[in-house]
Amino acid sequence: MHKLNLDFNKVAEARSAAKNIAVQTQAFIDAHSTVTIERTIVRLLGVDGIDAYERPLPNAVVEDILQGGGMTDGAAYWLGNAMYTRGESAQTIAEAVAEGTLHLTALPKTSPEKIYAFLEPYVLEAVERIRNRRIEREKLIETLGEGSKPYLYVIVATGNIYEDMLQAQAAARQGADIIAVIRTTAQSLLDYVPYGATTEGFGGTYATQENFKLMRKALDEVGEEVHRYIRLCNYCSGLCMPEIAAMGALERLDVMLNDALYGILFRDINMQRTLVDQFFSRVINGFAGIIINTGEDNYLTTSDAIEEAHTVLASQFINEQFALLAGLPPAQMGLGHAFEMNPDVEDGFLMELAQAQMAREIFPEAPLKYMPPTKYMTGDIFKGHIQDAMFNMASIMTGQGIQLLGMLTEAIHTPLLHDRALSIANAKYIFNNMRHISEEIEFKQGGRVQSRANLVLDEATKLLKEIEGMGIIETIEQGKFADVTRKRDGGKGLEGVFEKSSSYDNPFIKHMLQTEKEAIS
Amino acid sequence: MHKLNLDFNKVAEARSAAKNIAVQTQAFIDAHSTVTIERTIVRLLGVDGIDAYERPLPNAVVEDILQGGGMTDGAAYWLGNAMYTRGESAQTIAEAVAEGTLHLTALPKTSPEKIYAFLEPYVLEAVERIRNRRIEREKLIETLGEGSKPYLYVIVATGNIYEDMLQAQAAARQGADIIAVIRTTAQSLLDYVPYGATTEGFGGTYATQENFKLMRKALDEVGEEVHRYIRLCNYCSGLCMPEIAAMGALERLDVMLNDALYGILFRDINMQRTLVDQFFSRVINGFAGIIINTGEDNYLTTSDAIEEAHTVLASQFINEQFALLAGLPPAQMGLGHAFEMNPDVEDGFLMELAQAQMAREIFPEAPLKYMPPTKYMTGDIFKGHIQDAMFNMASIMTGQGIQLLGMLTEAIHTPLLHDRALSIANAKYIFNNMRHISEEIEFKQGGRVQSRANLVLDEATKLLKEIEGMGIIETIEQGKFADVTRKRDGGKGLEGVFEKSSSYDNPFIKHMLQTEKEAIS
Amino acid sequence: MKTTQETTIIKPYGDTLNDGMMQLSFTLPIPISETAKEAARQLADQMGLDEAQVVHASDLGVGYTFFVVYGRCRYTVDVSTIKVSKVTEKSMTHDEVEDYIADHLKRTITIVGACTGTDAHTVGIDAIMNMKGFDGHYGLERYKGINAINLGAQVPNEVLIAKAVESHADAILVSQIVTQKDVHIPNLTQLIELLETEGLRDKIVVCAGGPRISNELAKELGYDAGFGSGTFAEDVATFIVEKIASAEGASDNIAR
Amino acid sequence: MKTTQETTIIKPYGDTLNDGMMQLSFTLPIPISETAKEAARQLADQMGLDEAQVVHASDLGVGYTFFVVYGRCRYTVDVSTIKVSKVTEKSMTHDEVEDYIADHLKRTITIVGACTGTDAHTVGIDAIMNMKGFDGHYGLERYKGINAINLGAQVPNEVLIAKAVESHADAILVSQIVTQKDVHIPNLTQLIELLETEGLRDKIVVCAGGPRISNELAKELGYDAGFGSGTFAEDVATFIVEKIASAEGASDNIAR
Ligand code: B12
Ligand code: B12
Ligand SMILES: Cc1ncc(COP(=O)(O)O)c(C=O)c1O
Ligand SMILES: Cc1ncc(COP(=O)(O)O)c(C=O)c1O
Repeated sequence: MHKLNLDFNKVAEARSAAKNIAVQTQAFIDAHSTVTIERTIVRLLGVDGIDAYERPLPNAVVEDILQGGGMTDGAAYWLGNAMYTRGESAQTIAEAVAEGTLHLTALPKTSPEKIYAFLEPYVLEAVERIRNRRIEREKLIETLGEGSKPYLYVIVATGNIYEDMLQAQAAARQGADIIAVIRTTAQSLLDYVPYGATTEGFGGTYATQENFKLMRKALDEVGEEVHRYIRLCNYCSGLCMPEIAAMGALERLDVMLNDALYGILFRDINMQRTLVDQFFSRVINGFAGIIINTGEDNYLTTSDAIEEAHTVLASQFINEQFALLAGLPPAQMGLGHAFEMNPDVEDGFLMELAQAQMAREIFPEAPLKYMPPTKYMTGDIFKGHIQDAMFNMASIMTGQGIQLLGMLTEAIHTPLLHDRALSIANAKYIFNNMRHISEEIEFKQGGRVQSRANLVLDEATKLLKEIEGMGIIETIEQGKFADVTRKRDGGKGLEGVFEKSSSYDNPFIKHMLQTEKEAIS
Repeated sequence: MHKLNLDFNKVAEARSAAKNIAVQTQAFIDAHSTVTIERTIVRLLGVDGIDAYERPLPNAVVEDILQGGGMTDGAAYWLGNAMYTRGESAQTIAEAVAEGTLHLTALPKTSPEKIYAFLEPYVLEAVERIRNRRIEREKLIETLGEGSKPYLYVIVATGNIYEDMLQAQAAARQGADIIAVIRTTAQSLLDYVPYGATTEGFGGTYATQENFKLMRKALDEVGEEVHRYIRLCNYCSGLCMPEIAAMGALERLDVMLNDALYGILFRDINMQRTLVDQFFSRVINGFAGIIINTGEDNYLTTSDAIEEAHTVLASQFINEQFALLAGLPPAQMGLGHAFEMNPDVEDGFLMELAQAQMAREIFPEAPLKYMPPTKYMTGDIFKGHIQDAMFNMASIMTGQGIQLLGMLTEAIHTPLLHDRALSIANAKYIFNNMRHISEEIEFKQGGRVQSRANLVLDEATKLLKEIEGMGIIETIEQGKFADVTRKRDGGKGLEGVFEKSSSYDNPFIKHMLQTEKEAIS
Repeated sequence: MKTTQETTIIKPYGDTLNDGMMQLSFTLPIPISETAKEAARQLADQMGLDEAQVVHASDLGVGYTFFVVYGRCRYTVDVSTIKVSKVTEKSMTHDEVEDYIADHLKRTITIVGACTGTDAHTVGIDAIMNMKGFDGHYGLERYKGINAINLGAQVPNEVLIAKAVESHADAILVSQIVTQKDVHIPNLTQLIELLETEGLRDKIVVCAGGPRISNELAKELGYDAGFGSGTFAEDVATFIVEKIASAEGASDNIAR
Repeated sequence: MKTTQETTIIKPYGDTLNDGMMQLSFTLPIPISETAKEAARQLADQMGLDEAQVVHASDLGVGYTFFVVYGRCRYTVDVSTIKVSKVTEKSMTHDEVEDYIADHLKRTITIVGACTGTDAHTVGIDAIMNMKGFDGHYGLERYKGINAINLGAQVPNEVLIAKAVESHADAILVSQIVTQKDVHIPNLTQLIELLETEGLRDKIVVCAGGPRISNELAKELGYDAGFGSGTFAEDVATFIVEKIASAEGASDNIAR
């Protein structure tokens, strides 16, 4: 496994700097909550559905608390207080709130201790439901089996959940192991989660709980047929990270794109908001046995893969530490990186090998998510198909975990049915025909590959130490990642962040974080 | 360079067996000549053109000698005798013979010593012309430069020399280093070489001296423009091996497909005929600085690449020895092999790497000719393009010399203009993006790749020893190569073989063979 | 689950039913330019592609340009009206063919095959005729009741006919792989003409095969049937034995 | 050397002039079968391909079939009749644009740009507007005489217009990269409608760009020009300064 002659003292240094960075940030995170975290709590306590204006009931509940000035005490308290006071279910209360016939902060207040004790069975019920979905997954994998690594990961992106289901089943029959339903372009900026089955997205399909359910069913069906558990992936990035994590946990999703840095840099989401959101979303993902995918690959769509390779590695270290703090074990860390080397560079493939192998050696347990060429793809679909083949070769040569398949039509349109089939055939051919190549090849001592890896590690370590000094927020303000600059108070969603009161409690965290720690100890 | 941990004692054993095989056969070769060898001598002495029935004059001359019963003394003697007697040029005499107004064997005979002495200046003039073409090539390469290895080799095959020229110039501008003009399907069975510029071949274009000249000019032109010497390739296999070698030497061709075994197995040409022909053709090719390409790759179009890999290696050893006996140095031995592994085989690529690397290590100076996937190509052009990419990757990983580019439409039609462009782009991308990979990777001690190579070497050595025992002729009679059985007296062209008389001389051999030996010592 | 297809009238599918998506690639003999791209687009338009997009254009080095185009096809096909001429309804298995010969023909039949003209591709005809067969399907040589004679490659039509006559063949199999510039057409035609001249055409079953040979083409050229890629020995064997049986049903053994 | 093209009427080229060779690939929503292959062939035939050959068919797993087809196109294009609407005859260089502004406009012009609607692809608009530019061509920010304001991604049309008004912009640049299901069309249309409602349309040069934006499309939607893949800052700068100059030629600075 150790082929690069990496300096593992340097790796330890880098990791320790990243840990300090995460721990510093965690202090801020622990002191705050956000509207979507509160909506998540409301959801987990049993609220679902929309009102007459298509507003999700969790939004209605949280807006009511906001308007009543009670936000800092948290939604669990106010909703619990109402349930306790009125002896009604969370859902009934939420419906009344949405109709405007009930204002949560106007009800007589019972002490937080009593309320949280009262809520405990409801909390445990939700926790149990999620645990059961996790166990269900484990059993299915045991009986059905699963594809060999690297898993073949493809996207469906028709905008229509029913077309998506057709495409997804086709892909599974063709050999895909993971189906990701891409979200419609606008969704990550919505401060609510749409409801029901949907058919009108652009460049993707709305992430809704009903869509999750429909797709889960379609994949379970086809999984039975092809005798492989087919994993389902969606996105909990954007303004609703934890809510989507909860929905995914309840509908047995298996993989979630989940990265605050991505939202900050590529969606201009406020950094305070999304760092706080990320923590609870990772707690849920961790507990639900969901593999997260981080977004470092995206950096190379705007920055150069040779110049900025070290920022990818540095970000992976940081994401690892944030994940560990949220109780998410290494086996669920699909750290991202990407094959975005300019195809015209001499020996570019060797640099790519170095990067991929380095990630493999530094994060040995992580199911690394390897992203395909996108930036240098053109309308020349024939060349594009070869670029994707080179990407597949790099992956099998370095033992990656999750292979997000490239499409020959990347520069043209979201994948057509047969584009996906051609991609799967491309990967299957190469993975099978070179199956054990990573066991067979070694890299020359001090050669180009080894030197490149050590250089990138060096630069990443330097960068991490710099960040350790100034903190993640200033680092982003200075544009160190992806050539993108974002301000502490800029971007979308800051208005949804608030400080917790002294009696605030998120009753789910202790169960999920703790159990997870048990699970991995 | 030595990555396979090959048993070089075994290599030496195999090589010595092959040498014995070649030397045994050479005794037979030295005792015989053929009609095409005689026609070659006639050509080199200055005869060209066709008669009123489109019969080439060299054929007219040799037929006349045959009918006159003088064949065993050789055409040099009879033509020289006529020139000496009549004081006319070879061409004038040949024209008279063709018209039927002169019969060479009817002329008064002067002693062979006198005739050969008389011919010496004519012989030297021809030898000089060829030497000059060689020097010309060397100078052009020096001034223009050439592509880096592996050379990109593409075929043109329109059937029309003028379309071929367009396609060839396009290919050179796209990046090709070698242009092979494929011959029309029927030509290898013709016992004469057609004349003049031609426009009506099927699946290829006639090899004629005029076509050679036209294409040479087209490539020299485009070579100036792209600042790369563009090599020209044709075929001296079939019933006219040495004649085509001579024409190629005179028109500065650079590469010639040239392999008796190919003709025997795949064209059902009589083995005695073509083994004898091969010798003189290789003497000419060697002297002219022409790289030969042998046809072992073809074996795998009818036999299995896993089962029969050792027959390819064994045949390469034999071809090497035949070439050395004809004075052709290793640097001109484009020994053939092919990427014909079934793409559905797990780890097939590793076996292919083993084979390609093994050839590289055993024949370190040879510009190995690596043939693309053909047998497992299908109408799925997208998959085909990836198969070709894998082939290119195997080549750059093992340092091959000449890369015959695969076409995505291999299973459909001879290459279209853009098929070739896509192939060249495929190879250029991979060769550049992985340029130094063969310097970077090593193979695991005792791993799959090393074991496979040693196994194949082992089997090849065994086979060579068997052949050493029974001789090449019986080996072919038993169908040991390419699953094809051919009989000693079967196939086409046996009637053109004759035993030399005691005074027979081929006056070119001593000059060409000798000079070559000087050149390489 | 599946978006079902209620009608028999279909269009290409990209990611939505009837979106018509299609990919084209081709070269135009004009230098790369905006005009060239527009020419490519207009060509696609004439071919019935709506919203044709030239997504790639590259110079081929001789003033010609290669294009990749996507667009939405306007045309539809009504599947219910399609008739494909199948050679046989369903091929028998190896065993069934042998039983059929034993039961219906009650004699050994002789089949002579070759790859004719200048064509040297024997793998196809070998796959059909030799013992070993192809992809796990034995060749005709292995069939009880069949005497299979494979003459190999580059066989002149005259030689093939001579052999058929000499061996009293019931059927002739011709393989043609090289089809560039339609080189196979005159060669296939000549065989039929020779057979007709010698009055043999009606007495022998004659089949052609190869990757570019369709049943339609073969029939047009006067053959009894044509067999394309992926044919196995049993396919052609089924056709031959049934054909002989139906002919012999009328007069006993007219194939002599 | 080159087989010259005497006529302006052209056809696709495979390996011989006017052979018409073309490659197609597409999916039909029917299960793989001989009928499906014939349907694919008939479709190609309707599209004007002679001798259409279905060289590949594969099952996509949901009763649909993918095809690769080759054939010879019957249609021709007469190149001499093709008119491509070029945005400008020839783009000026960076220096020339700066000189042009100094000589003809004699003031600093303001250009506001954004990637609008839900589109978050900034790389294209950044390539045009930011200092750094693209492929060695500096962006508008670097131009003397141009005040370039890049609002970035996901900018609502209302915000873009407000900024244009606030900064007295001479020109607006809109980038649209996501075009799936034509999501860009309503968004591009709305911008023009808003500008018209506010009486600003005639006072500002408005350009659109993106890999699927053509000049034709942009004009159809009411823009002054559209710019596709491979555009550089100088291309759009040339258009803008010439447009402003010609407008200002009539009445002084109507762009205010
Ligand atoms: C192997 C091969 C060779 C070998 C042949 C060895 C041999 N002993 O057969 C060698 C290397 C010698 C060779 C040489 C040439 N080849 Co070649 N060759 C091929 C290749 C790679 C595979 C063909 C094959 O074996 N297929 C496998 C068999 C099992 O399939 P099949 O032939 O289709 O047969 C099946 C069916 O069609 C059917 N069938 C076939 N015949 C018959 C007959 C009957 C009666 C029936 C019922 C069924 C039947 O049943 C078979 C089993 O299912 C193809 C490319 C490709 N991948 O297809 C090129 C190809 C056929 N060759 C081609 C050419 C041009 C040549 C040359 C002419 C090139 C040259 N100028 O030097 C030479 C000369 C050959 C000649 N004179 O004919 C072209 C033909 C182009 C065209 N469409 O016209 C091809 C397509 C390659 C290309 N793209 O250029 N070739
Ligand atoms: C980089 C990239 C991203 C990055 C964007 C980062 C960033 N800050 O810009 C990230 C990873 C964030 C991203 C996300 C998504 N992307 Co994206 N992305 C790409 C990618 C790989 C390259 C685009 C690019 O940067 N091109 C380079 C620039 C320089 O070229 P350009 O944009 O064409 O610009 C040039 C010209 O067009 C012109 N130009 C452009 N605008 C303007 C404006 C004016 C006024 C002028 C004069 C000229 C001009 O000048 C520029 C320079 O020459 C393409 C695929 C590809 N290879 O093209 C997909 C692609 C554009 N993305 C796509 C999609 C669907 C998405 C998502 C919606 C997927 C999802 N559902 O999650 C998301 C969401 C984005 C959103 N809300 O808009 C699709 C769009 C499909 C379609 N045709 O509708 C593509 C084609 C990929 C695919 N095949 O699916 N993406
Ligand atoms: C981590 C992460 N989250 C989310 C997304 C998807 O973007 P959106 O926010 O538009 O759903 C991506 C990009 O593919 C990503 O890498
Ligand atoms: C050694 C050799 N000679 C000749 C040929 C060409 O065949 P033909 O004899 O038809 O010209 C080949 C096949 O490509 C070959 O490998």
